[in-house]
Amino acid sequence: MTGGITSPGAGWRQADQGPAVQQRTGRKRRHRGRGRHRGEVPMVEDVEFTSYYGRQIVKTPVWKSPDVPLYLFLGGAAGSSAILGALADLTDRPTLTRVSRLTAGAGSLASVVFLIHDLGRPERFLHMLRVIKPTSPLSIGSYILAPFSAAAGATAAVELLGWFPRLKRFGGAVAAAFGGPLATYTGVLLANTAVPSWHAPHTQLPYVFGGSAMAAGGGITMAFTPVEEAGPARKMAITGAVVELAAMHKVETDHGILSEPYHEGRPGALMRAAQVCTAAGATLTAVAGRRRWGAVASGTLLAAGSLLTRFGVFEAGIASTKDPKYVVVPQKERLAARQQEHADTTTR
Amino acid sequence: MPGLGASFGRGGATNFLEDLANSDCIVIEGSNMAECHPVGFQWVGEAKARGAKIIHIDPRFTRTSAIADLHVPLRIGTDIAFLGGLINHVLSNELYFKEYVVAYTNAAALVGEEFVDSEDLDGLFSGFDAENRVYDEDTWQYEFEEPPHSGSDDPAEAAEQDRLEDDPAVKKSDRAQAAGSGGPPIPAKPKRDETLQHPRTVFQVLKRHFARYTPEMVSEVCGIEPAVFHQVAEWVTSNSNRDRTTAWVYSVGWTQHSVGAQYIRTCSILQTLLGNIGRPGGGIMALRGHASIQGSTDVPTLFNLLPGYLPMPHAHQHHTLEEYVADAAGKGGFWGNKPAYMTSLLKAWWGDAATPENDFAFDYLPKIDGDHSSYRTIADMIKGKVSGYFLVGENPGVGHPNSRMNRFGLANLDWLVVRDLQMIESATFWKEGPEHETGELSPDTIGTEVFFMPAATHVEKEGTFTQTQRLLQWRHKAVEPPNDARSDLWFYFHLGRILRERLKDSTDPRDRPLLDLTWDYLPEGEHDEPSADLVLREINGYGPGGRLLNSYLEMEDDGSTSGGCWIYSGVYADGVNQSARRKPAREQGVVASEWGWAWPLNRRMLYNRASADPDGKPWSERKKYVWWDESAGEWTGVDVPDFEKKKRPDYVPPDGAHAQDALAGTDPFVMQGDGKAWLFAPAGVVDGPLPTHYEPAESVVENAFYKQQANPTLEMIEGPWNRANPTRSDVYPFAVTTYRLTEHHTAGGMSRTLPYLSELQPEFFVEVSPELARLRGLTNGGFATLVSARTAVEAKVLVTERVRPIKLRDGTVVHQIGMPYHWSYAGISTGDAANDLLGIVMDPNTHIQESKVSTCDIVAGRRPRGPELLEFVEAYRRRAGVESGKVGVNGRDPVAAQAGEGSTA
Amino acid sequence: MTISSASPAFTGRDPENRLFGPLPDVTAEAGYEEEHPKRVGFFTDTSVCIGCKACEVACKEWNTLPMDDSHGVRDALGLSGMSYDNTGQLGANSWRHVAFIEQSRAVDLPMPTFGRPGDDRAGSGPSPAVAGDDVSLADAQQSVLNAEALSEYDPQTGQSGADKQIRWLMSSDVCKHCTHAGCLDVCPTGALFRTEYGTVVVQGDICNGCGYCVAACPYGVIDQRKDDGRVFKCTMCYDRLTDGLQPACATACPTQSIQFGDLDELQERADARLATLKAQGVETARLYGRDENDGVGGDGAFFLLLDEPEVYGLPPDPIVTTRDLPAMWKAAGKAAAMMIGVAVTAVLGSRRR
Amino acid sequence: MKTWLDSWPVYRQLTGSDPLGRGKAARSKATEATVSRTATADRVVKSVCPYCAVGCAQNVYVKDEKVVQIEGDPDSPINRGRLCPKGSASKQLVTSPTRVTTVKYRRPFGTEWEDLDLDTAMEMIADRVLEARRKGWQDENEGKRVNRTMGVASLGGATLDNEENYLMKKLYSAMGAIQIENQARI
Repeated sequence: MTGGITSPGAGWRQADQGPAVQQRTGRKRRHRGRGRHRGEVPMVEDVEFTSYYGRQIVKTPVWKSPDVPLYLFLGGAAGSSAILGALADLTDRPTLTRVSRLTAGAGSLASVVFLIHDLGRPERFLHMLRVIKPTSPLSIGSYILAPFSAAAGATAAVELLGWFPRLKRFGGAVAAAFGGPLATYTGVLLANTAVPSWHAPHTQLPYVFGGSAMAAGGGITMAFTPVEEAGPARKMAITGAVVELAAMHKVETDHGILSEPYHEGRPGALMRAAQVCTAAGATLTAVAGRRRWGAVASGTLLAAGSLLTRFGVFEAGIASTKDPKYVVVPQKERLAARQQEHADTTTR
Repeated sequence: MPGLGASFGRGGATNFLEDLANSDCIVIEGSNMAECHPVGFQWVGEAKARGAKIIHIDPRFTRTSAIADLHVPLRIGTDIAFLGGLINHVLSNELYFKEYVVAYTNAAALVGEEFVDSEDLDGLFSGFDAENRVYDEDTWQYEFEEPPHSGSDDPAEAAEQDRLEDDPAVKKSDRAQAAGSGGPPIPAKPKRDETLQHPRTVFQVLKRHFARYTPEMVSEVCGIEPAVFHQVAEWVTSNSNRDRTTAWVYSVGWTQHSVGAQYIRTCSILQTLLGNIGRPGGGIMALRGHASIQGSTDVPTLFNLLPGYLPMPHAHQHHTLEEYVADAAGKGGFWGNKPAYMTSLLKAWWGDAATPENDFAFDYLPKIDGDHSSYRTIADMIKGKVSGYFLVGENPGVGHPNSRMNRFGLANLDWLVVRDLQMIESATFWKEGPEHETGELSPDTIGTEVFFMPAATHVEKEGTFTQTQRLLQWRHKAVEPPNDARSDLWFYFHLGRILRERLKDSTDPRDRPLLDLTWDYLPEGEHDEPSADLVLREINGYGPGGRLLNSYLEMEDDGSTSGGCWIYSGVYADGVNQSARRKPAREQGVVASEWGWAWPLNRRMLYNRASADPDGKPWSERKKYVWWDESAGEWTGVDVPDFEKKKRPDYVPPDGAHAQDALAGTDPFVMQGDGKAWLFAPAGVVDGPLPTHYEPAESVVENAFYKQQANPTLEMIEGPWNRANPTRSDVYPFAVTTYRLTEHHTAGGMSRTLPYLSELQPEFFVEVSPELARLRGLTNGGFATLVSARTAVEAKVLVTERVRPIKLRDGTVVHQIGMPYHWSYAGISTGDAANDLLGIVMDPNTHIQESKVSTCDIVAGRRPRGPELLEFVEAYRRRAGVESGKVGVNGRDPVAAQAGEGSTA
Repeated sequence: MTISSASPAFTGRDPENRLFGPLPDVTAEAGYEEEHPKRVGFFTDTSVCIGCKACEVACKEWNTLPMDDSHGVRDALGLSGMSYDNTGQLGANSWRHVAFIEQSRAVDLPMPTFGRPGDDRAGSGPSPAVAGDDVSLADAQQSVLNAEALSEYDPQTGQSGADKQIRWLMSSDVCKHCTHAGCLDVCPTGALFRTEYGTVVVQGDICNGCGYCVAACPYGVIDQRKDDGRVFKCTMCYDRLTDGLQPACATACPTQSIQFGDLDELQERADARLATLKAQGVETARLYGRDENDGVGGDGAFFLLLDEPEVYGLPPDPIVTTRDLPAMWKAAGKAAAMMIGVAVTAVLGSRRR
Repeated sequence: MKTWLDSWPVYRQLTGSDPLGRGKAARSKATEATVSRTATADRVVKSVCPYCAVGCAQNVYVKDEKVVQIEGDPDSPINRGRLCPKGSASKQLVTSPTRVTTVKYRRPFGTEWEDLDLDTAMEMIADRVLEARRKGWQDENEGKRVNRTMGVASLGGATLDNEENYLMKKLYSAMGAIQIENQARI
């Protein structure tokens, strides 16, 4: 109510009470950036602002949950499985190959289903291939998902039916080629938005998703493969989990106020659960991965951790759209910094 | 409107909207122009961009205030005190435009010796008849130069006429409004003292009358700090002189008061003293609220008027045509031609049946003998005195104050015809509404037969609207109305046709007026639509041989001409529908005279002779408008001169001159008997020759000026459904005002039914200050219940600093509540009806209700439902010592209903 | 020319500012030949806005949009409690949104002093030598500006009484038609496209409702209509433009708060208007979206505001997300390579049985 | 083949001036066929806004005998083509689906509306007017000649034309009805 306005000729205060149910965010906020930008960016001591009746500024994405988090998870798991499958095939690990191919195939088909289901006009899914736009991760993603799911799906089908063994290897290789991009492009998909807490960690999310994909893919294949053949899966799972945890840590700490949604509320709880699952899954893999029950348990934990990470990241972004401070505070800091910079150069 | 009519001779806005751009200062008072006339407001914006000062004087800070340079938050209902303060400031500091005042106003006229001012009678003028609550205007007269003219040479008859003028029945019949075009009649010209020193000059009377309206007094009454008052005074006076002009803009914020006409009078006095009338960027801009309000008084569907502001014949006064036109006989000014106007009207209506032998069928006209205005009629309905009612595009069940009483009226009719576009509340009152909830009305008890007749929209019929600056604009028909929808012209034409067919064999003399009526409008097309064009031609009038008249100056009193509305004569000049002209503005001059047609005679600015000095030269180069061209021997300028084109500025009327010949070359107010603007109104305003501050009928404050609390002549309607809140009652401690929003239109029939407007203001709400919200525990977005002696309504609350409590000098805090009145139960956007809360008290001049101010209580939460609501309101009445408001069946007075009064249907 | 080689999105080399920065001819960049019309836009001068919402209604009438409440819920009604704003936001059903902000401040200074009553400071205006015709009359009246009035001119502010100033800010918001439009960049179907007028429009026959644009708009303009599935936003009345008409909102606006025209001309007009206001002492006035060096390359619809952007619900420093896309693609590529690397290592590092 | 390929925007991207697919290449069939309702209207009719009294001139666009658009007339010196929200909504006023366009009749003590033929309704109203006129007729009141009826009253709104008001006043006066009022009083 008394939150001042930083305009020149101040002294204005908002005269109305605002709607009873909606609280205005006119709070003071101290910037606590501890990231690598510190030192480059002048500290802005107090950022005060008055919002428009506490209304959000950017729109909350209309992407549905669980469709989109599931798509992210399945795409990731399928992508990493496809890579694993192709390599296992080359190194002659038939069971691992088969499990990986089936995982990739099932995952890719399910992810396509979830993606289409999320569309407002599902019957127009093919419009995705109408243009090819490098500026649109979803366009590029479509050109990744389409060949991947075709190849992975066909390979899995052939695997099941036992036809055309040669084609199988080719299909598996094609799927593997698109598997990595499929798993990491989804990080770009989220980051290339105006959603504050997605955009801020835009170089980190691909690693989070890549790591998470390996943890999930490794975990799942490990759980369904005899332990003696599942060595690569375990290794990939553990490495993936470590990458996921490390990258996620940076996401959660590098971005000042924009890291906040990853700690708070429901997304915070999801993230904590994800970390517990992933860390426990990785540890258990190392400790008991060579036992059947251990492989199943740790594989499940890793998959769950990956899934929870996707939900957590998704919801943290959603949350960051709902409070205007996540839009205004960083932008005002940026402006102030630019003005400072300008002042510095002009006084020099 | 009488405020302007009595001051200047015509009831229309003196200037036009576009001319506001030429103002150096614009005061918007009693109007929320940016919200209610947004497109007209562009001209205020234009003036502001050119550097004009914009002042908004209004109890609420509105969208108009936001654009203004200064907002003056005066207490509701105190405009006369504020304007009176300005008048006093102007007079006592010699800031008036001296040459203008001496030459063009009645400042120099002497008032008769018997006149006693309200200053000396504690709020009353001389001549008050306490029993009938009316004034005898005799003592307000001028001291005449010569013995008064009279319609009759016989002194006895003149005395009789005089006596009749003072008959209360005549007074109650709204004579004042007849000053719409042509000032009130005066018998002769007054004596003058051009030095203005004689103590009985209007000027000195005025000075004494307003001496008490000091800045301190203004501060006490209006709640305005003296510094703000001085700021307004400074801006207004420094922008009113030879070189600069100030315009005043008002609307229903002034008219809807028990002293509404006097509000406008006060402004007229001020603007006249400042020399702002008849000059570019000056004047008084009356903003009408609806497409053709101006048209509806020019061609009136009003009980007391005939077209062109000719009065309806009065049973006590006008037995013959001769008696009817008698007051014009000795008269100067254009009213002197009243016989010609009236005879032409009678010829237009009854054609060949109107002959000199039968007094041009004057006796065919029904006569009035009292107040037959809308609210009286509603009261009569409840008493069962009215059988049938036509509602033609009107929704009194929402739009009229005390709409509850209006609904009771409808419930006691035999039959009702509603013509509208949508199913409005006034058509469904018999099955829905608050009284059905409380059990006071039910379909079982309502015998009213209702016909809903679908109407045509503005694009489905042709005809003219007269907008706020007296401009007639012809609308062409775009499409046919759907299904059974028909124009109102179709309805009345065919109703008349059927009635005439039914009666065609009648020998009853009372049917002659119907049978002799000229009623041939050549219906054509698949719906037999009568020709609006022929109606407009009839209004314009014909001369001998069926030639269309070019102007009312061609009208004769011998029956050789006809014309349905003399002031509109000329709309078909040269046989061309002038109102249909649409020459693009960019292809013509600043006045755009070739767009549509304005009455009178396409003059866009009235009294524009006053834009030149007495010698006929412009007051200044910057403000030149109309001037005397000596070489051409005529008046010229950017507009049509509102003056006889060839009358020299130095013309002095010879003795015994009549009509316009009696006006001098320096008399710009050509409709006035003396050609002058009236600072003091010796006639024409029934509640006093000068404006005086009275508190509203329902006020929370004592009148600080006089013992007389409210307008002594205000009109009331008694009945259980119209109980008044006692003045200064603790039970109803807050002042409340009603208004419109940009997003809606009046009673909502044309806006609450439309999605795009409904969503913009979706619910009924009231605006309160944070202080009042704290006092009563109201929350923004929550519900509140407002209670008056009439009923209680609930509304959502907007808490806003734009509404502010007024602190008076004695420490009293007056809380004010703002309440838009658009809502009711039907349509897309709904809510309780604000007008249910209001009672009906009226300005005695106009019979317009005081809906801009009343009192109420406000409490948090929703109102009681069902019969509990009645008990809730009744309990308030008991506490306030108000008579019971309980009603009998269909809203009838419980006692009277017992005695058998009321509808028998 | 291939897409990838032409694409700064992948390479990060963007000398022609196709992703970010000033772009003098955005229309040509979108593939329209030399002969294309000039880029058009809106200049919304909020200092003369009276909050009438004619723009909202005219827009809905022309584009036949559904009724909705202040949260964008279709066919719903309800008082928002936010001053006179019951529209709430821009969205799929509201392409113009008038914001209402009520502010007040105490005035502790005494009222401005003024001259003695009767002082006549007027009459100093130059009189044109020849003043007989209409034009010179208008000129004469226009030429004498009230200098004092101009110095105290403060739009949308009314001194209310002696003690308090109330300011009621009103501003008609609309799609910004950015030079670098996030919605358009991310649209995977080409439903969003840049027109020959330089505006950004959704093609209803193409949109498949993927919703990406909704998340990509830094202003929160575009939104999905739930029951329809597709997204909608201001088209700057593309159809009307093809008939040589102005957009419906600008046509209706009673006070010319919304001005439509060639963007370069509007920018000039806005600069002049700002200079006038600044000269009159309106320190809070600023242009928003006018600067081609801002995060979106300047807006096709820009504003003159009287307070900080966020007070109106606008982002203070929006940046098109695509600016960072090359970095993102790079990261994604590296992360994908990392996955291969990890997998290869894992496979090779595991003993075969 | 060329045409078929050309209808695929990716092909246009690869071959045309819009490689990023953000403009010309992305145009759809519907976009190419865009046409303004104002351009296809059969006629434009000059009218005046029916809401407040400013008197804004309107252009009414008609297509197939339906109103397809109403907007301000830029030629008018008063509104210069501009309209307020109500004026801008006047197409909706005309084309509103909730508009009642057939006669509705409620009989005394009835509980529902009934349908009625327009001609029948006119005849019934004429019957009632004559009866009410007779019932409320006064040759004299308080000894003065008045020749009027108090049985019929009327209240008009201010969107009545001058011509309509004129005919109303003329007919009512001829039938002797005097309680004739208008919104102008309110």
